[in-house]
Amino acid sequence: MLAAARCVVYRDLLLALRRRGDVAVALLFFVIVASLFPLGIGAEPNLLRSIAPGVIWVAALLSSMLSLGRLFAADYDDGTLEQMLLGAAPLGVVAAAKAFAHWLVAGLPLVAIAPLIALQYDLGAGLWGILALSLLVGTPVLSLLGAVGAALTLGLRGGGVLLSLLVLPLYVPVLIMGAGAVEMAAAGLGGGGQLLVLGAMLVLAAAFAPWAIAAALRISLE
Amino acid sequence: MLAAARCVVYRDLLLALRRRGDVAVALLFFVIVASLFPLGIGAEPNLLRSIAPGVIWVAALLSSMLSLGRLFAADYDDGTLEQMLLGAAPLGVVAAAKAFAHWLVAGLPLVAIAPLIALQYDLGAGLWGILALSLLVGTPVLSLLGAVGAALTLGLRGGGVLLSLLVLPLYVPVLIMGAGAVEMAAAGLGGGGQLLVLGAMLVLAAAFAPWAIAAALRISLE
Amino acid sequence: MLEAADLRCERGGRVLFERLSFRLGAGEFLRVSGANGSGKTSLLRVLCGLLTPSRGSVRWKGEPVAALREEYARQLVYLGHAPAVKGDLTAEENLSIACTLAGVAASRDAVKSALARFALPDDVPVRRLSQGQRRRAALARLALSGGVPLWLLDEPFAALDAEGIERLGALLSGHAEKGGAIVFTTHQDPGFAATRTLELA
Amino acid sequence: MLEAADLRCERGGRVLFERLSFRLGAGEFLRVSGANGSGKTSLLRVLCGLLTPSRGSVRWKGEPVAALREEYARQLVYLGHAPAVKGDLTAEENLSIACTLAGVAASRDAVKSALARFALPDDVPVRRLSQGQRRRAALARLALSGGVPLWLLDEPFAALDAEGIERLGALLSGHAEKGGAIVFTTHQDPGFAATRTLELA
Amino acid sequence: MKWFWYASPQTFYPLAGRIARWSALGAAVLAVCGLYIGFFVAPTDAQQGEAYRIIFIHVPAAWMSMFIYVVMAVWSALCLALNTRLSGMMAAALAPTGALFTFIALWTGSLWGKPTWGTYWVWDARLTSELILLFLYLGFIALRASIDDPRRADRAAAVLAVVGVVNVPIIYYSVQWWNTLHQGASVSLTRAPSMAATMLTGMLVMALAFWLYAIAVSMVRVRCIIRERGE
Ligand code: HEM
Ligand SMILES: Nc1ncnc2c1ncn2[C@@H]1O[C@H](COP(=O)(O)OP(=O)(O)OP(=O)(O)O)[C@@H](O)[C@H]1O
Ligand SMILES: Nc1ncnc2c1ncn2[C@@H]1O[C@H](COP(=O)(O)OP(=O)(O)OP(=O)(O)O)[C@@H](O)[C@H]1O
Ligand SMILES: [Mg+2]
Ligand SMILES: [Mg+2]
Repeated sequence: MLAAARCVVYRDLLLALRRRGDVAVALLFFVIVASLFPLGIGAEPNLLRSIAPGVIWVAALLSSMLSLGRLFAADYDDGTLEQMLLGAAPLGVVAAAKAFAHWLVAGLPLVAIAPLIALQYDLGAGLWGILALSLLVGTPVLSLLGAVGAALTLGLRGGGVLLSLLVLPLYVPVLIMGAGAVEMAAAGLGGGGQLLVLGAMLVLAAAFAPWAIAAALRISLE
Repeated sequence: MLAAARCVVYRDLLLALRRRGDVAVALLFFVIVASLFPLGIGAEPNLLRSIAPGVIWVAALLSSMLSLGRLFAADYDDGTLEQMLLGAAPLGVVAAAKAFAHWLVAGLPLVAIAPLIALQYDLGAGLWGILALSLLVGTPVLSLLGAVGAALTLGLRGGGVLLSLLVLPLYVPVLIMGAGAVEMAAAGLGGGGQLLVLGAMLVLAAAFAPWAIAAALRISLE
Repeated sequence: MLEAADLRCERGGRVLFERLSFRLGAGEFLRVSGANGSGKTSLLRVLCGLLTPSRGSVRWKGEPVAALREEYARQLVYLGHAPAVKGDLTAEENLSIACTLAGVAASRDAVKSALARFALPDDVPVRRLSQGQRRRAALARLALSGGVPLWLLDEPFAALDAEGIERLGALLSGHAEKGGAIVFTTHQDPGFAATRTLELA
Repeated sequence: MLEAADLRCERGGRVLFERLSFRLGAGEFLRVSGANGSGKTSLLRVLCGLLTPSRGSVRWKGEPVAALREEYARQLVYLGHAPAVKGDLTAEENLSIACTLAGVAASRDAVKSALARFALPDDVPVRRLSQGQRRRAALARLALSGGVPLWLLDEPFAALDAEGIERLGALLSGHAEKGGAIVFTTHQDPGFAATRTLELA
Repeated sequence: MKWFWYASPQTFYPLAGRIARWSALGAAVLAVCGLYIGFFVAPTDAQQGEAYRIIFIHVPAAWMSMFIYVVMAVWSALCLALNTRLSGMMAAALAPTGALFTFIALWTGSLWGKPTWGTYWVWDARLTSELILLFLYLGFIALRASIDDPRRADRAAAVLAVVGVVNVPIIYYSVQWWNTLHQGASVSLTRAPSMAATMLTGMLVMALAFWLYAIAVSMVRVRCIIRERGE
């Protein structure tokens, strides 16, 4: 069972590496979105500083959402998903492994690059830590919830929109808590409360989402 | 020749309609991105009003860029693109038709919905017109330039990132002019100059991009 | 070993087959034949549990497969129309990953020799292979699945050249001799006698 | 009509064929055969101009096809491994769009009768059809391309049942009799005599 | 058990018809009473003048929008756990009504916002979360609509409804967690109500009318669904 999970993670990382870009695409998208704003809005430092946590979190959320479409689609089209369903390990384990691989490719790099973006927006140095921390705890939740949506919309007409329509309401609490933590910290109020809520969300999502994903995959492959 | 162009536009619209969502995906994405920002940034009306033109234009640009990936990819995978290359009409005509269909699906709806978003951000009523106008002239340029990038990155490893990397620098002038027009108008300075520049960009893109797309497609299909 | 009892399958509002029952013992071949769209693929998917029949049930050693789940999955290999092969990975990577997921132990050497058996290069990404070679990359899994009793193969001979057909035929006969059970569909004459044929109308 | 002069094709660093020359006149069949990965598909793509040969040239009525472009394209039908059929559209929509793009006039009735000839339902999205029916949806274009002289077909018989093979065979013979030229590849025995066979090593 | 007897669509069909008829009648009577109290009995508000009367529609609709989602999620959980046909149909029948109430709450709220806050829309936590509730309903409906096979549609949508239910408490408590422009809860079981008794009566009567309306409409809809599927 563990062997299967490790194998799925390894495979997905290998594929992402082969398609080279795929590792970078989420990252690049994140950087691009975050950098476009100053171009569209103008360069007033105070304005930028006050919108920074929101912009950075929205960019992270979008970049995570965009790579969801391909999370199961390629495996569905070429029959690999059928094989996973007929595999030796329970589908929930495979589902968790795939969500984890998605996070490694689409979530973790954002955490690493976030301080750089914070620098662009001239966020105070003390805030880098809390920004990175909020992303570290929040992005796995995005991957897990997103995978549920991706599994539900597999092979459907209008998969793309449907996916955003389904996933977005689920993402909003994460966004509010994540951006809220940074804003609170910026206002000198700590932000630990929001981080705790994020942590609780992560625990809940990690416990239940894999089974929801598995159920959704079974329904979609019927 | 015209029959072929009409047929391509009809086909792409039909496909978008069948996949139902696809018509709505760009639109929904646009609305979602625009609505996420207040959630992340906070609800202060003055702040929101001052970033509105930038946010709306960045959202339009992203939503146009995202649908580019699929502009040629599906046709490439299932062999339809080969057939278009072997078709009776010059490839440039087909390319122009595809870019036009992309705009109809991914650009035009944004123009229509923009006033609603402007309302949410409490932009003054006089600005709706110029916002919609700037989008009307700007989004076709995005579709044309984007199609060149999509054709060049067809079937490449890491197509996704590459596409954004190639397309983004081309998009930035459109973004600056588009958002600039609205900001100028908001400051009571007209914004007609920016619109004229956008118009010139559109004429140039419409004249040259189709042939660039055709050349890129030939190279990618080799 | 495998038993289908009173199966009925409906797709897109049309009944594909009804009151279909058969038993398959160790060492037996079942060839499913029929015109395009007659329901061969659907039958195979029902047999491996990917599709729920609208009536009847499939049993494995007496127990309904719906209840067995992973246990049943470990007893079978299903190769469908879709090759389940990643274009970006090499044939070797594809094969060893497929084996791990299926719970079949496969050493590196075993993988290499399975590929050699199908005359496949092991270091080229599959997307650079020809149609028939891609098909071979999927089939190579069979060479490592000797220990898995039930093989369900959907048009295994498609896209193969004469020599490939021969090799695959030898592999299938070998499996049946060792007591495996095989269900396959084909439009081409496989060139060796199936124990039984099931004709779908 | 079609002439290949001293063709050489290299792919993935390997020379697939060299010094390949032939002429094909009106009413002639050329069957290209060879093992998996021997370069049949590559040859067909060279012939229709999708792949540039590393040496030599292809001529149509004496002129190199590279110079003719759309003019040459209007004279040929190429059906490759990829079916060029959209899963979301019905067979009818697919066919009429393919004809318009190819510059072949096809009335609604002609389209319907072409589909009937391949026993295809015309109002179901192609993704809901079986493998063989999807293949038929691609082949139906041939029934409307009687006026196009050159047909290049890559494994047209794959996935078809016996009756489908027969219908397609009749269509091909009919085209050759009316003076068309056909190049096709196949692993299966087509059941009718090709005028000539080209064996790739 | 009587419950399992009614869990089969055929037997539920006539019962649903009877429930629909009586609830429709009740809803009509209560709505007339509620509107009468709201528009003629309740006094004009000292600060807001007549505009505040929107409350008689707005608040019950907002309550219903959340409540219906929870009920829908419960049916969906039943559908997944027991695989009964009726529960999927019930969830499907409730969704459009829930979406309607959400829309009404948003619509009346923003109409009310213009005179009181001076704008149709602010990105306040309560308003935004209500908008998200609308998206949840739309997602549920859209997911069902894009799956052709009704059984598959039921179960896929059920997974979504169950996952989405975590949002409801967030909407409900949003006013407490963030200090917002929007009014906090003024009706609670533990404290004495902070509004005039006639206003409260009017609101409760309207809420009851909406309740019965929701029941009637979803029963009619579930009958349609049963007929559509030829059960
Ligand atoms: C689009 C805008 C609005 C939305 C989405 C909205 C949403 C809601 C919701 C969900 C509730 C139920 C809360 C609960 O039961 O605790 C509610 C209650 C209420 N709303 Fe709004 N509202 C909006 C605008 C307004 C405005 C402009 C006012 C008045 C100034 C207002 C006054 C109230 C009041 C008094 C309640 C009752 C609170 C209670 O007694 O529990 N709302 N609204
Ligand atoms: N896109 C590609 N890039 C590089 N090499 C390729 C590519 N496609 C095919 N090849 C190589 O070219 C050779 C010939 O491929 P081709 O598809 O022409 O074979 P084929 O004769 O049609 O085989 P089959 O009977 O399997 O269809 C193969 O050995 C393959 O490795
Ligand atoms: N996903 C689907 N949804 C609805 N109907 C389908 C689907 N797939 C296949 N069908 C229908 O089921 C019937 C049987 O399909 P199936 O794939 O089982 O045929 P087959 O015997 O394998 O044919 P072939 O020889 O062409 O592979 C077809 O007529 C088709 O219309
Ligand atoms: Mg089949
Ligand atoms: Mg080939």
